[in-house]
Amino acid sequence: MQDFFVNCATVLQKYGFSYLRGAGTTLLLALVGTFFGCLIGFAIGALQTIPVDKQRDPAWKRALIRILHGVLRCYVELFRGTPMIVQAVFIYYGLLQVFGIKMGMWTAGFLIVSINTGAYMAETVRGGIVSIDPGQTEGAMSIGMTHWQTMLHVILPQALRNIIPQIGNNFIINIKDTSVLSVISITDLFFVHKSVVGALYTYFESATIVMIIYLTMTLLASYLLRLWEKALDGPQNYDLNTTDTLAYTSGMYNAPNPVHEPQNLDMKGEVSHV
Amino acid sequence: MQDFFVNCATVLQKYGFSYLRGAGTTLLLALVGTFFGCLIGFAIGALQTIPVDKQRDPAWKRALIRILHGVLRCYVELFRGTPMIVQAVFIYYGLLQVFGIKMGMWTAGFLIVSINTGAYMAETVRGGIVSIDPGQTEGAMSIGMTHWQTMLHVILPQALRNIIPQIGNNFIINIKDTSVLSVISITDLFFVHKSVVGALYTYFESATIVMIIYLTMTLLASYLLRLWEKALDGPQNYDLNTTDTLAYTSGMYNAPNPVHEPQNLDMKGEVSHV
Amino acid sequence: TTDSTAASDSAASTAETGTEADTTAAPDGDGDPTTLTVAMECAYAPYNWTQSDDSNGAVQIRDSSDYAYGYDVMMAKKIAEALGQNVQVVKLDWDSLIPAVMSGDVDCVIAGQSITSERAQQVDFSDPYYYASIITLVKKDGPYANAKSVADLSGATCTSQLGTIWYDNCLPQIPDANILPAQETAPAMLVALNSGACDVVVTDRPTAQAALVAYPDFVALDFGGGDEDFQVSDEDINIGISMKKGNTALKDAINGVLATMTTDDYNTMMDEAISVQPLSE
Amino acid sequence: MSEPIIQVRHLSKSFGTHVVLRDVDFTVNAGDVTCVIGASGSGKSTLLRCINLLETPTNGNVLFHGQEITAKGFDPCAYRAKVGMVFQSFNLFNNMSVLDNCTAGLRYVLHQDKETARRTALANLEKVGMAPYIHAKPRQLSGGQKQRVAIARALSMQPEVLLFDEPTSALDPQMVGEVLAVMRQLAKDGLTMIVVTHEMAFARDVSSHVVYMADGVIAEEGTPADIFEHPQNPRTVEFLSRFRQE
Amino acid sequence: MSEPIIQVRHLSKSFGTHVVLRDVDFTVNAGDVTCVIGASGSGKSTLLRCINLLETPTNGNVLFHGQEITAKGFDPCAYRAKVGMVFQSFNLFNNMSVLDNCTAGLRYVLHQDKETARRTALANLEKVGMAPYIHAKPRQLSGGQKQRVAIARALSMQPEVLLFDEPTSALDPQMVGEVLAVMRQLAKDGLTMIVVTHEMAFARDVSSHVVYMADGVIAEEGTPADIFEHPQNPRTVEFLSRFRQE
Ligand SMILES: Nc1ncnc2c1ncn2[C@@H]1O[C@H](COP(=O)(O)OP(=O)(O)OP(=O)(O)O)[C@@H](O)[C@H]1O
Ligand SMILES: Nc1ncnc2c1ncn2[C@@H]1O[C@H](COP(=O)(O)OP(=O)(O)OP(=O)(O)O)[C@@H](O)[C@H]1O
Ligand SMILES: [Mg+2]
Ligand SMILES: [Mg+2]
Repeated sequence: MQDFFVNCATVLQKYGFSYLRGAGTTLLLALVGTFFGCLIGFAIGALQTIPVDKQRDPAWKRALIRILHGVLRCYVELFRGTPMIVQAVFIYYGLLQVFGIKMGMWTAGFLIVSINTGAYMAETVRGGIVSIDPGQTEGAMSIGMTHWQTMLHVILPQALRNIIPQIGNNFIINIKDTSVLSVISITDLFFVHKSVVGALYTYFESATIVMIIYLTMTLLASYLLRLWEKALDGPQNYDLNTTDTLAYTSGMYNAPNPVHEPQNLDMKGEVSHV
Repeated sequence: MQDFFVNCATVLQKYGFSYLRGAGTTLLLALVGTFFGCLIGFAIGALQTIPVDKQRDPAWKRALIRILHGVLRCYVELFRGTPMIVQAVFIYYGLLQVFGIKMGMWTAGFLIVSINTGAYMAETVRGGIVSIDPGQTEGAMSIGMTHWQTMLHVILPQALRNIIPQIGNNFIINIKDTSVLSVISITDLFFVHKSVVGALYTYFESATIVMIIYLTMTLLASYLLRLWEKALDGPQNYDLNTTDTLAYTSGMYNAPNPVHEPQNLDMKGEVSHV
Repeated sequence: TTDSTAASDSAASTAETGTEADTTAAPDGDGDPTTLTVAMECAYAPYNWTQSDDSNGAVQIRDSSDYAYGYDVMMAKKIAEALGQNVQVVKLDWDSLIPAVMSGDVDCVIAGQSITSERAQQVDFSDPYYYASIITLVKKDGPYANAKSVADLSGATCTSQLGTIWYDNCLPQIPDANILPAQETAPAMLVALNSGACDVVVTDRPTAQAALVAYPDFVALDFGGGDEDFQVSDEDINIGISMKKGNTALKDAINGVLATMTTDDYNTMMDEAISVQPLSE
Repeated sequence: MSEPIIQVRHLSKSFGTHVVLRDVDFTVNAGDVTCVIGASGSGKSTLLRCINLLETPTNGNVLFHGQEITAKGFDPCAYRAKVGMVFQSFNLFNNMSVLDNCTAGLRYVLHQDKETARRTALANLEKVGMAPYIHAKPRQLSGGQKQRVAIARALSMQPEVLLFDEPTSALDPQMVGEVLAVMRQLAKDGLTMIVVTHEMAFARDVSSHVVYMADGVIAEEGTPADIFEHPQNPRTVEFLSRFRQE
Repeated sequence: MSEPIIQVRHLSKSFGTHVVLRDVDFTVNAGDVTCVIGASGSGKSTLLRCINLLETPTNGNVLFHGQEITAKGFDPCAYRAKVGMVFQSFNLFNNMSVLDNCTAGLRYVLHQDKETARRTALANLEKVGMAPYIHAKPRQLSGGQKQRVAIARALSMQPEVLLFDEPTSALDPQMVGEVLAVMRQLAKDGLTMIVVTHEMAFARDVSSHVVYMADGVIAEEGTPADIFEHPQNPRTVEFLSRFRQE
C-alpha cells in the first residue's frame, strides 16, 4: 500500500502535466461533440416528426419527406450501429487513402464525435418528443404555428427538460468514448494512461489517477446539469403582477383582489337568465 | 477493389466461425447487461422518488431515505463516471490481487456490464419519470396506492414507453462497449476483429465485415424495439363493449345507443330545478 | 458453449486432468503448478496470433474455440515442456497484460515486451528471449524510399507503436521529425502509413516482414546497425518474459530454459513462425 | 354579413370501426354565432377539431371562404391563424408563462414586435381577469384560470372565426357570466364563432344558429327559437327538458 | 350521524408568498354533503388537495375521525383509500383502459380478486353510462366521458368520504342531471361528501352544509337555506346574484 502511493507520486511527478493535457483534450472533444450532437439530435427529432397529410400535400412533397426520413434513419442506424473507432479509421485514413483528402485530426475528431453523438441524440430526442402531451402540439397548431415553430418554441423546450439526464449520460459517454480517437493520433486522457502504463507498467496507480480525473469531470458535469434542470423548472412559485398592466379599462372584469368591488354590475341584467 | 473482396473472402474463410462466436458473445453480454441494467435502472428510479414527508415521517425514516439516496447517487456517479475497462480490471484483477477472490470471467463480465448499464439507466429512468404528468401520481395516490404500487402500475409503464428509444441506445452502446471486456479475456466480436487484423494485417477488410455484423445486430434490435413501441402504444381505436355488462339494472342511466329511449324519466322531476 | 459456469470451471478441470508434474517444486505464479499460464494478445503476428484450428501445433486459447500460435507460443511450449507443465494461453487485451500477471491470474506474459529498467521496477523480466533489430518502413513511392540512414529521414512525419522502444527512443533521433502520437497496435500503425497519414514507421524485423506481405507497397529499410542506424543500447532491443515481481522461482526456471538456447535458435524459431503465420499462406 | 365563411359538407369521421361523425352538414355565415349542443360523447369536440384540421375527416370536407381546406396546396397554418380555437382541455403551453402563452402566436406567427404583442395579450388577459397572473406557469393555475388564459390566447390572435369548446366549463357562475359577456361583445363586433357549450342560456340568447348533435349526426338545427321553443326531434326535447323546465 | 369525520382546523396554505388558503376551519360530520362554492382561483381545489394530503398544509391541520392526518406515523395510503377524490382534471391512468382504471384500486390496494373487482367497476361504470367504453384508453375519450370514468373510479373504491372537484364541469345538462342523481343517491345511502361545484342548484338542494370561499378564506358558511336565501356577506350576495335571479 505504501508502494502504491509512492508509485502514484512518481507517476504524477513524471506525467502529471500529460494527464492534465489529456484531460483537457478529452473535455474539449466531449463538450464540442455533445454540443453539436445535441444540435443534430434536435434537428433530426424535428425533421422526423414533420407531419404528412395524405390529401393536402402534393405527391412530390410526400416523396421528399419519405426520402428524408429514409436518409435520416440510415444516418442514425449507420453511425449508432458501428463502432466509433472503426468509423474514425474509415473516415480519417479511408478518405486519405482513397480520395487523398487529408482532414486535420482535430477536424476529424470533432466531426466523428459529433455525428456519433448526433445519432444517439436523435433517438433520445425522439423519445423526448413522444413523451410530450399531443395537446401541446395541438395548442401550437391551433394558433397557426408551423411545424418548425411548434418544435422550436413549444415541443423541444419541454422535451429538453425531460432529456437533460440523458444529455448528461451522453456527455459522460463522450468523455470516455473519445479515447478511441487515439487511432487518429488524438492524445486524450485515456491514451495518456495507456502511455504511462506502457512506459512504467504501473497499471493500478495510473488507473487510479485517471479514474479520479474522470470522476472529477463527470461529477462536475452532473452537478452543472442538475443546476440547469432546476433552472429550467423555473421558480416554484409565481408573483402576482400588480404593476405591469395596461391603461385598459373596458368596463369588463377586473383582476380579483380582496377588496374587489364589481364595476360591471351594469351587465348583470344581460346575463341573468340561467 | 478486386483485391478487397478477395481479401474479405480469405478472412471470412479463415475466421468466419470466430466472427460468429464473437458476435454471439457480444449479443449475449449486451442482452444480459441491458436486461439487468434496466431492472437496476427502474429500481433506482423508483427508490429515488420515494416521497419524504417532513411532518409525518419519523426522523429515522427520513435519515434512512437520505442515506439511501446518497448511496444510490454514489453508485450512479461512480460507475457512470469511470471507464468500464478500468472497472473491469479493478474488479477482476484487483479483487484477485488484494483479496484473492477469483471471479469467473463470465460472472465478472455480466456483473460489469449490468452495473454499468444500470448506472446509465438510472438517469434515463429518472428523465422518464420526470416526464410523466404529476397528475398521474396524484391519481394513483388518491385511490390509496403506495409509492411502490404507483410506480409499478402507473408511472413506470408510462415512463417505459417514453424511454424505449433510449433503451435501444443503451443496448446498442452495450453491443459495442462490451469489447472492453477483452481485458478479462472475453473474446467478443471486436476482439476477434483485432485478432484477425493482428494475424492478417487486413484492417479494412476485417473492419468491413465487423461493421456489417454490428449493423445486422443493431438494425434487428432497432426493428424489434420499434415493434415493441407500437405494441405498447396499443390499438389506435377501441371497440365498444356491448356484451360484457353486468345484469345491473338500477334504474340509472343506460349506455347511450342510437335507439336510446330514456328509462329514467322518473327521476327527471327530482333534478329539474336548475 | 459460452456458459458462465462451464467457463469458470475450466481452469479447475484443466488442473485435475493435467499431467502429474512435480507439483511441490514446480515454479508457479497463478496457483496452478501443473500448468504454465501465459498471457498474450494473440493479435500480433508473427509473435502471437489467433487461428481457427490447431495446425502446426497451435495451442487452444483458454475459454475459447480458437487457437493461438506464433513465436511466443512456441517459446511458451518450449519452456513448459522443460518444466514439465501444460501450456495454457490466455488471450488478453494489451491493456490488461500487466494487471493479469501482477494479480496472479497468469504465470507470465510472453508478448514481445521490451525490457526497460522502469518496467523492471513493477515486474520481473526473464533474460531476453529474442533480439529485435530495428527496421524502418516507408512507402515505395514515398519521399523516403531511398533513405540510407537515419539522417536521410530528416523532416519525416513518423509514428510507431505505443509503449515501444521504437517510439520512445528511435523516433526522436530522426532530425526535425514530426512525431505523431503513438499507435496502439501494429496494424493501426501500418494503416496510418499506407493511407499517407505518416511517411515513416519504425518497428522490428518480424513485424516488418509481416507488413511487407500484407502491404506490397512498402519497403523495409535496414540501416545496418552501425552509426547510420538508430542508436540503441543492447538492453533496449531485448524483449523478455515478464512475471510477478519476486517470483524468482519461475524467473530462474525460465532463465534456465532460455540459457540452453542461442541467438541462432531464436532466429530459426522466428523464421519458422514467420513461415507459418496466417498471412504467408 | 351573410357570406358563408365556413361550410361543413357531408363530414364524416370514424376512429377505426367507431363512427363518431356521420354526414354532418351545416353552414356558418360571417358574423354568425353557431352553438353546438349535444350529449357527452356525441362528437362535438371532434367536429371542431375537424374544422380546425386537427383531425383529418374520413369523408366530406370543410370549405373556408369557399375553399376546400383539405385540398392540395391549402396552407393549414395560415388558415389556423385565422380560425382560432379554445380547447376543452385548454392545451396551454406548459413551458411558457401566462403572458408568453398569449404572445407566442402574435410574435412567431403574426411576427408582431414584442411590445405590441404584449399590449394585445395584456388587454385580452385583462378581459378575462387574468392580468395579475401573467408570470404564472400553467401548472400553477387553477382550472378556471387555465380556461380563461386559453380564451385570452385565442382572442389575442384576433382571428376571423373562433371555435370554442366548452369555454366556461371550469368557471363559477359569476365568471361564466363575465366570460359570456366578453363573447357577446365579440359577437356584436362581428366575430364569427362556433361554440360548443353546455350553457343553454347562452345558446338560446346569443347564438344566431343552434346545432343539436346526437350520436354523431345533427339531430336538429335551426334558430335558437326553433330549437328551444319548438323542438321537433324527441331526442332534442328530452335533451332540453331539464333546461326548459326552469 | 353527527360524529365528525373530517375536521379542517385553521388550515393555511401558501405557495411562496402567494397565500391561497387562510385559516380555513370547518367540520364535516358523517353523512354530510358539504358543498364548497366560490370564484375561480379562490382555493377550492387546494382545499380538497390538502384534505387528501396531496398538498402539505403550511399551517393548521386536518383531523380524520379525530386523528391528525399530518401526525407522525399516520398512514396516508390507508387514509386515501378511505377518502376518495375525483379530480378537476380527471387524472385517469393513461396506460390503462377504462375498466383497468376502475379496477386498479380494488385489485392493488384492496386486494380484491380480478372478477370481484371487475363486477364492482362495471356496476359503477354503468351508473355513469360508461359501461360500453371499458376497452377505451383515456386519450380516446371525450371530456365528459373522462369525467364520468373518474367518478366511477372513485366510487369503485367504496370510500367513506368522497371529495368531488367539479364533478360535472364537462357534462351536458342531461348528463349533469344523471350524475347528480347518482350523487344524491349516494348521499341518501350515507356517504359523506365534500363537493366543489359550480352547480348552485345541486348545492342548494342536496347539501347539508355550504361553504362559500373567496380569496382563500371562508367568507360565509351555513345551511343551504342560510346561504341561498339569506346570504349575509355582500360578496356572497354578489357571487350568487346570477343564480338567485333565476
Ligand atoms: N382518438 C380517438 N380514438 C377513438 N375514439 C375517439 C377518439 N377521440 C374521440 N373518440 C370518440 O369519439 C366520440 C366523440 O368524442 P368527442 O370528444 O367529439 O365528444 P364530445 O361531443 O366533445 O363530448 P364531450 O361533451 O364529453 O366533450 C366519443 O365517443 C369518443 O370516445
Ligand atoms: N402549485 C401552485 N403554485 C403556485 N400557485 C398555485 C399552485 N396551485 C394553485 N395555485 C394558486 O392557488 C390559487 C387557488 O387555486 P385552486 O386551484 O385551489 O382554485 P380553485 O378554487 O379550485 O379554482 P377553480 O374553480 O378555477 O378550479 C390560484 O390562484 C392558483 O393560481
Ligand atoms: Mg368535447
Ligand atoms: Mg379548482
